[in-house]
Amino acid sequence: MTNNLEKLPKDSFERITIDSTHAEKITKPSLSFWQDAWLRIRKNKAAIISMFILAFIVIMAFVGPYMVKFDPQEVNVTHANLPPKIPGLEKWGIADGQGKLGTKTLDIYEVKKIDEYYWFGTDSLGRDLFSRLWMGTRISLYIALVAAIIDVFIGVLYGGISAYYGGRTDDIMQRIVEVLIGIPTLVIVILMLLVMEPGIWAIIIAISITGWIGMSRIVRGQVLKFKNQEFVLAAKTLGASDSRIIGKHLLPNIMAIIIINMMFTIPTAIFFEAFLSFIGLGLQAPAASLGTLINDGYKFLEYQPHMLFFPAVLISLLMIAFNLIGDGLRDALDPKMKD
Amino acid sequence: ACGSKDEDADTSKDTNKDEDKGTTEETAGDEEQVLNLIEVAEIPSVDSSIAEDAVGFNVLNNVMEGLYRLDQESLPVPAMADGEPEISEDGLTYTFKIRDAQWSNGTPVTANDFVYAWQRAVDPETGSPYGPYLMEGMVKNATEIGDGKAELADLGITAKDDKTLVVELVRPVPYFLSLMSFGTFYPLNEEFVTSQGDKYASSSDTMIYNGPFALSDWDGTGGWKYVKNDKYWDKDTVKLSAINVDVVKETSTGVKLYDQGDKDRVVLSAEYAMQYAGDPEVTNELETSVFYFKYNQERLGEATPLANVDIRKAVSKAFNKAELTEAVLANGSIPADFLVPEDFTYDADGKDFREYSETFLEYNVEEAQKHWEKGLAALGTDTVELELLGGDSENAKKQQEWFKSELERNLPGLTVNLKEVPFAVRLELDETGDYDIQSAGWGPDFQDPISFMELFTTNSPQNKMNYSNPELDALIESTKIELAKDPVARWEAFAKAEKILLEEDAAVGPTYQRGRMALMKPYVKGLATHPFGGDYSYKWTYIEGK
Amino acid sequence: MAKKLLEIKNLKQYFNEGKKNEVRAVDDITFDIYKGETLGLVGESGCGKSTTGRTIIRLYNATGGEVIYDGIDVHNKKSKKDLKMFNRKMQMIFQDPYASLNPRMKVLDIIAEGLDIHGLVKGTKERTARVNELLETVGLNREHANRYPHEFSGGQRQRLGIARALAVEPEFIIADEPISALDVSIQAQVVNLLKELQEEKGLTYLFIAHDLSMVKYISDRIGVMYFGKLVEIGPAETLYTAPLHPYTQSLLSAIPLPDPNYERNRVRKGYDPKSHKYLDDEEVTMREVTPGHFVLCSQREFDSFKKA
Amino acid sequence: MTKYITKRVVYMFLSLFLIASFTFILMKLLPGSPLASAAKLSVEQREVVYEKYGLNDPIPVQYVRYMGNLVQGDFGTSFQYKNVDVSYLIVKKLKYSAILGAQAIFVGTIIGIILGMIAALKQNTIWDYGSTIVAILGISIPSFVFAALLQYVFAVHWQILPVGLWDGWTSSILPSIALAMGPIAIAARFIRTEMIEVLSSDYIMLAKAKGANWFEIAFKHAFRNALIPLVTVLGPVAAGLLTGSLVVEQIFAIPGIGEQFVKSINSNDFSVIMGTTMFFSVFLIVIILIVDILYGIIDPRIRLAGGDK
Amino acid sequence: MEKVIEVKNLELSFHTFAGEVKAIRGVNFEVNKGETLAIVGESGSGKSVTTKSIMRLLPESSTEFKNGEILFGGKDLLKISEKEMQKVRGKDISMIFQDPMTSLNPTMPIGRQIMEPLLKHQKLSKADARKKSIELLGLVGMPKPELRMKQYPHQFSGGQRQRIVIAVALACNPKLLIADEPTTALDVTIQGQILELMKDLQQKIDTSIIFITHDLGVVANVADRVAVMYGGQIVEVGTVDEIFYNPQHPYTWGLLSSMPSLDAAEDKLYAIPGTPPDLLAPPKGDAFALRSEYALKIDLEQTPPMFKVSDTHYAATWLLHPDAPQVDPPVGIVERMKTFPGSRYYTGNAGGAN
Ligand SMILES: Nc1ncnc2c1ncn2[C@@H]1O[C@H](COP(=O)(O)OP(=O)(O)OP(=O)(O)O)[C@@H](O)[C@H]1O
Ligand SMILES: Nc1ncnc2c1ncn2[C@@H]1O[C@H](COP(=O)(O)OP(=O)(O)OP(=O)(O)O)[C@@H](O)[C@H]1O
Ligand SMILES: [Mg+2]
Ligand SMILES: [Mg+2]
Repeated sequence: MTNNLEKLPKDSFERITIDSTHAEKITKPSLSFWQDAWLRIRKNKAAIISMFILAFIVIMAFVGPYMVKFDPQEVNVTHANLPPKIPGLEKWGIADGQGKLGTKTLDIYEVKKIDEYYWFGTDSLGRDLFSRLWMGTRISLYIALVAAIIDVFIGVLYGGISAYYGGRTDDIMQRIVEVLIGIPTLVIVILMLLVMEPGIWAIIIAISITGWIGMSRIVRGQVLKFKNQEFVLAAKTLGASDSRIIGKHLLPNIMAIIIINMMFTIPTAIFFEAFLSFIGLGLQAPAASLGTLINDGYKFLEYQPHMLFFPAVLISLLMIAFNLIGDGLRDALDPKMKD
Repeated sequence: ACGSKDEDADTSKDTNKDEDKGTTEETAGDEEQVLNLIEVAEIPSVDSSIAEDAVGFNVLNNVMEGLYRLDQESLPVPAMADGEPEISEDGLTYTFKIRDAQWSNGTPVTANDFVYAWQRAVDPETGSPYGPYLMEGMVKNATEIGDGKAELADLGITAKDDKTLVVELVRPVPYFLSLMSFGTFYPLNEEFVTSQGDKYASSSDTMIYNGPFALSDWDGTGGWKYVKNDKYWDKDTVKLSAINVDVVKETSTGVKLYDQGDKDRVVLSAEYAMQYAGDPEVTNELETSVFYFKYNQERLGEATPLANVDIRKAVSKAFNKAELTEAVLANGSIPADFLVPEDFTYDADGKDFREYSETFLEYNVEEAQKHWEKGLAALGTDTVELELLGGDSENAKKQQEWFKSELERNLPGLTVNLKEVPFAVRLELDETGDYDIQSAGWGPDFQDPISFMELFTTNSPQNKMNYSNPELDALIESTKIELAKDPVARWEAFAKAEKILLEEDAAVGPTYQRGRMALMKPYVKGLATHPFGGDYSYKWTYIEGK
Repeated sequence: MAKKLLEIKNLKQYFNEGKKNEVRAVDDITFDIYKGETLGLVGESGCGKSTTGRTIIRLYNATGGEVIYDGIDVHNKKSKKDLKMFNRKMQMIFQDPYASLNPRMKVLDIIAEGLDIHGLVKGTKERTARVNELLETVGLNREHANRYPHEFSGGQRQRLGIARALAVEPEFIIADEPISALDVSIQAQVVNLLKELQEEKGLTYLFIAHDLSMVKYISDRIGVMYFGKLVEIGPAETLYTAPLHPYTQSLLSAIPLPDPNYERNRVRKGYDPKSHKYLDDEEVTMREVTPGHFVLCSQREFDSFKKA
Repeated sequence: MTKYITKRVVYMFLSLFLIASFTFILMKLLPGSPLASAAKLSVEQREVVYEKYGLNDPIPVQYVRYMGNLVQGDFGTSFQYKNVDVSYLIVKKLKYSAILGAQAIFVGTIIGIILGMIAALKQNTIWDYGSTIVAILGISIPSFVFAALLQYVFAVHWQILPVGLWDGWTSSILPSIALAMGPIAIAARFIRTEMIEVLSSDYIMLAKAKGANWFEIAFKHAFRNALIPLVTVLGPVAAGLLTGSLVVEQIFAIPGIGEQFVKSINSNDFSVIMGTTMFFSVFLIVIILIVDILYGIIDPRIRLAGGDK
Repeated sequence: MEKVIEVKNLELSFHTFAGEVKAIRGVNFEVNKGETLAIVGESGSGKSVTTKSIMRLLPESSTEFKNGEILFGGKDLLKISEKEMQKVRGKDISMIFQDPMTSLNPTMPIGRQIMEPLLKHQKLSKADARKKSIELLGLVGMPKPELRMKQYPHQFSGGQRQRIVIAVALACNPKLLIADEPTTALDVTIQGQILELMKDLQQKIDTSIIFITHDLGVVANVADRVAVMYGGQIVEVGTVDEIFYNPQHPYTWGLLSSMPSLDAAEDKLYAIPGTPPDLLAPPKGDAFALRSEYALKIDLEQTPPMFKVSDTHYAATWLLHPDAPQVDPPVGIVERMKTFPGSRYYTGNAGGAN
């Protein structure tokens, strides 16, 4: 390197003083934690697409049933087991009302002389599956919410307390969990049948009995990891109470893993609801949920695949969206991912 | 038993024969006589004193034999009995001669085997569910033994000698001989049974058989096999050398196994019945189970709207039974406008009981609505909410949802709440009378209208719906004593009772008589089905044209 | 001499006591801290420095011994109120500036935590005002209050930790390697701040580090730990100029200096605990060689120190 | 170590005792009778039969008697299958379930791990999304749907595998695959998360600096370190799978314990319910214990820390 | 002198959620055979990124090489394939990481970790690799090496672990050894031992070393030449004596002034005010100007070029421009300069470089 520089104006070399506090400035704009997280998640394309999908599903869950002229609960056995038929698409050879009857494939609508279009077909009682699907989605979303809340309120709290206090408390609490998973759920659920009206409360209580155990185990592991971190010790030296430490220091830090784990709880809860409905404790017939629709549908796989196809696709979409949002959220909330 | 059924079977046979001929010509004649079947449940017990369910009785029917056996037409014919018994004047004493027959281990079947079996069945120590149930109030001293007031030896059955058996009854029982084909009354070889102790009938090796087949490859759970019993007295009639049975609970799996030729017969559930409706391999069988609504008139101490007879009538008439059987059940069931089923009991001339009686509570929306308005007026309301209690099987649910929709459509102001629970829970709710309407059914244990007509007498364990009509009680009582020996008058009394129960009181609302639709390979011939006891006899079955 | 603020008597902290993997992290150490002074504590990594600090502040329950603060045994406190009072008087600054701040809390809330717990302020306005004041004390500005810890550099974070400790107006601060994880120029920032605060507020420090040059700069007295034991303690100057215990000597000989000429000629002294050649019946205890200068030694060694 | 295991075993018996007690009591509260024909019988007739089975005794008496027998290893005889020993029944049916479960866990974990690895190594690429979606399908669609699908495709359409029934190993392929979907999902998700974490650690960087290729990095270095959380969650899942799955067994007509258990509850066969519950609980608790011991084998640091974790 | 590696005009950025981090903004240096180049600079100045880019260890997805080349043995390391790179890593160039606690795989016995590069690059048989590993462990001063081969990292102390990492790095007698803060996490006694060890080994196998640290004491101990980094650039480079006794850049002054001296009892330590520049939006001109007492107007406008001080000594500060005003460095620095013959404060006294 040489000192061969073009002449610079003399006055460039005047000395200046710089306020040193100026140097403490952080140039980034001040954002709240959530604003920050939002900025990050916005860059995650998969999460954003998932949010749109989720929003679409949620909206459809409310308006879907009213988009067709059929009542989701109205039985019309002469229209039973119709394959999907959608105006416009039928020319393309999909959703054209073709279905299997024994070994033959033919246009069932024609055979039965039906003029209406059932977009997603009908079930074995002739109920319109399009409106049932969205009605079911509404209920399943509701169950998902309930399961999530229970997960958080019971699972997180239980796991948190067990790990935080450790020692004997932990021993006892973990034994209780062992006992709880040991007792067959079905027995408990049947007993509940005797004392409870079927319905949403029964579902909530049934999920509350064991639905949270997975979460509590995960949370316990995480709290064990975090409880000796220095920032927790710091709070302790300040005299922070246990509830303060758990609520303000531990929980916010294990949020990510809670979110991930919730993604496992939700489908489990959705199918648990279907199971409850099956034995009569869940929703009252003729209400439907994604779980019950799938339960009903898988038996007809060969002849009426549409009965399984639509709810299965929907629940998968729902879960994929949930998970990708969860992944996005996790990345966004992770301090390590910050520059 | 019934003409229509046979016709169906025949036509299907014919059409298939033509198709199959070409391919099977060479092997025709000496086909392997092996049948492959599916059962929907495992065998709980084949101890004839302990057995209590359909599978158990079906197996017993094929591996054991009582004094009588149901033939291909489901008529009782002498089996272990050597010819017709001698019946005393008062109809209370039966003297049977025992045929020369052997157990599968070679010991002869004797009158003592029956005495032992009956005593064992009625002995409280045995814990037999059917022994006391069937014998009490029929066989001499059975009730007293149950109450601990008599010795086992006092039971009204004695072996005069090895080949002579005397049975004493407390009342004349018109259907006694058909009852002798029922599992609980089969003989048991005392020596063998006691030598096995607790292990008796816990596997195919701890039993001996006197029926057309012997059980094999059965260790208490899972599938099993029947093999031809070479010691059977009528072994020449038996053509099958073996029957393989596997337990398959999913119909869809059963159908797939059938389609692939692994199985020769599969019973179809509604959805498959619909798919296979026109299939030549489908067989239709009418069962003797009847389903009905039980109307609870007083729920937990409070009168329900169903205490009003018009409401009951309205509900009973407000649903389209034909649609139910054709579109919802679609398995060969028929609408039931009666309680005692069709194709179940016949008089001496072969006339069905249904010809003695009428039909009641037919589907009729107009009438239903008239009753409904009348009932509502009497109750002083225009909305009624009723709970419909039913089972939680796929099929039951579908029906209930259809009922709800149908009833609510036809009876303005009615709301039906469905409650679908497992069987045990339903029984519990039935027991405590905690329901409004219950979807229930009954399958008979013996071939007589009384097995149905007795259900809703005031003290019947099946009543549990706070219904009581002394007139009905009296009529039923009379058929047991005064009319016992007059078949015609007796059946007329049943017909009258049925009219009271259904038409006057509408105490229950019949829905349908169950049918069974099965796929069966055309080369399976001579399978006999029965209205009670064991569902099938394989004694006459053979393979031809495979 | 000034008044004793803290007396540590025969403090012991064993982990997994009685098990095969028992660790005697702190093994019977005794020393005093005087009001207004800085006691430096040095020693090799893992020798029990942090454990000593943490046990003093009751993050661990001592296996044995006493910690007497202002005449009261800290480990015998019972009532919640007493404990809270004690938590206010004694505070700690942690080793790792990254791990010791909750990444999901705003600076405002981190610093105000002590205020909230002890109810030292009323209303949000006063709370914010006090936090701003504290931020300025540690050389940051009010604009930083709404930030999250990850937005700060290591030195700034360590200052946040200090502000948090100062919030409850403690008398005594345990600084557990507050500078080890920082680079030189930032180390200087933090050390300067601690010194200023000490002058302003008359604070007392227990300053834990393994770097003798910084410790010597900040401390009045220095204690040297080796394997759970205190091996030497004395005035900073004395310890530096006339180290007696061979481990202290080894430590001193290893301090790197930013002077290539010196480094080229440095001779390092090793330390082997076996070199003491203690006999079985010899009693090895702390003995005062010159006033205020204690060494862990046997009588034989003590005599030779005296002679020298 | 032995001390730790002894402690855990003592706890296990405590837990088992509690499970047995609660289950017993709850079961006694269950409606219905273990006798199928009970509904047909009159009250007096029922009394007679109940007497024989000791069902008329007060519940505490029945409880003490049952627990007494249990301690002696006597699970009693089944009510559904008269004269069949519960332990015999369970062992026989468990065999099928355990074979399916073990295969499912084995195959599922391996596939899941591979998916998770791919996702982690190719984070935020199409590979990652693909494997994530496969994993999510595994948890969002119940195994019985896969079962029906597999049966249709492989047994009916292509006819290369049996439709159902237990007839040797080939019969176990489809149900095992159906059951494996859950473990695949779990393994894939957890391995992905953990691998991402591990891959950013210093020792992986060092391995790279040593010139290791991606395969060595993924399998020699990262894998073992990413295994712990998976082992934690997979433990109970394994216990669940080994002890049977109702619907899948039913679809493939496999006489497993899962299906048996539900049937026992529905028919109130309490000795079988109790027996199965006990078996399941022992399985579960032992697996949790094994998981804890596995920690130490996977990660030698934990071994040293012993019970203090 | 033979150049082992030459980094030319290296410029690279990371793409993060927050935006583009311009971590390296034009770095030039070379290392000669057998010498030790120390890179100093504060946290975040780009020391590690520079060395990791030599090893190509930066995350592929987020790293963008904008410019420059890294010449090693005639090849540009930035252009060769990943396969070829794997042959270079561990064999020709090896690396020691900052934290001995985390840089060993906790679930693998250390023996295997040392053997790995031997098996891979030298194609030794297992037995030979084992023998060589034991030898290496002995070389780095591990007592009873055979016994310790089977142990796991957690069974070693921090110092011992760092020795193992060094053994790994030396396994294939690399031409270049990069040590990224190898002693920062260790206490002084152990740090001393490790430094001695590295120097010993360097003499035995004649490797070149890039030694990264922010501890000037360590630099003084190990380095032949020193490069000072600030804000993603090298701001001063020279022989160890030039940097310690004749520093030219205000940042180097600041660094040297912050160290407390053991003999003199200062009242207050010198601390460089402020924080390092935000590399998301690097300041215009001289990155250090905002924190410097010696800032010139031009510092805020134009990045200073490297001014030559001597053949071996260059510094990037406008203060070296002929038009710049003469400034007096802090007292401590002047004190140092007095001992250096080439300096304008040289007093000719003894104690300088000889
Ligand atoms: N919770 C614990 N359980 C078991 N051992 C522990 C625990 N905490 C610390 N130790 C052990 O106690 C010893 C002293 O640890 P301590 O953290 O006090 O060392 P230190 O002097 O602060 O070291 P450093 O300079 O690395 O911070 C170490 O051997 C450590 O492994
Ligand atoms: N993978 C990455 N993604 C984004 N930014 C990174 C990444 N790695 C390093 N950086 C940024 O590049 C800059 C230089 O980092 P580098 O690690 O080289 O600093 P350093 O000089 O080694 O500091 P230290 O002394 O703390 O190790 C820092 O601002 C850092 O945040
Ligand atoms: Mg420490
Ligand atoms: Mg670095």
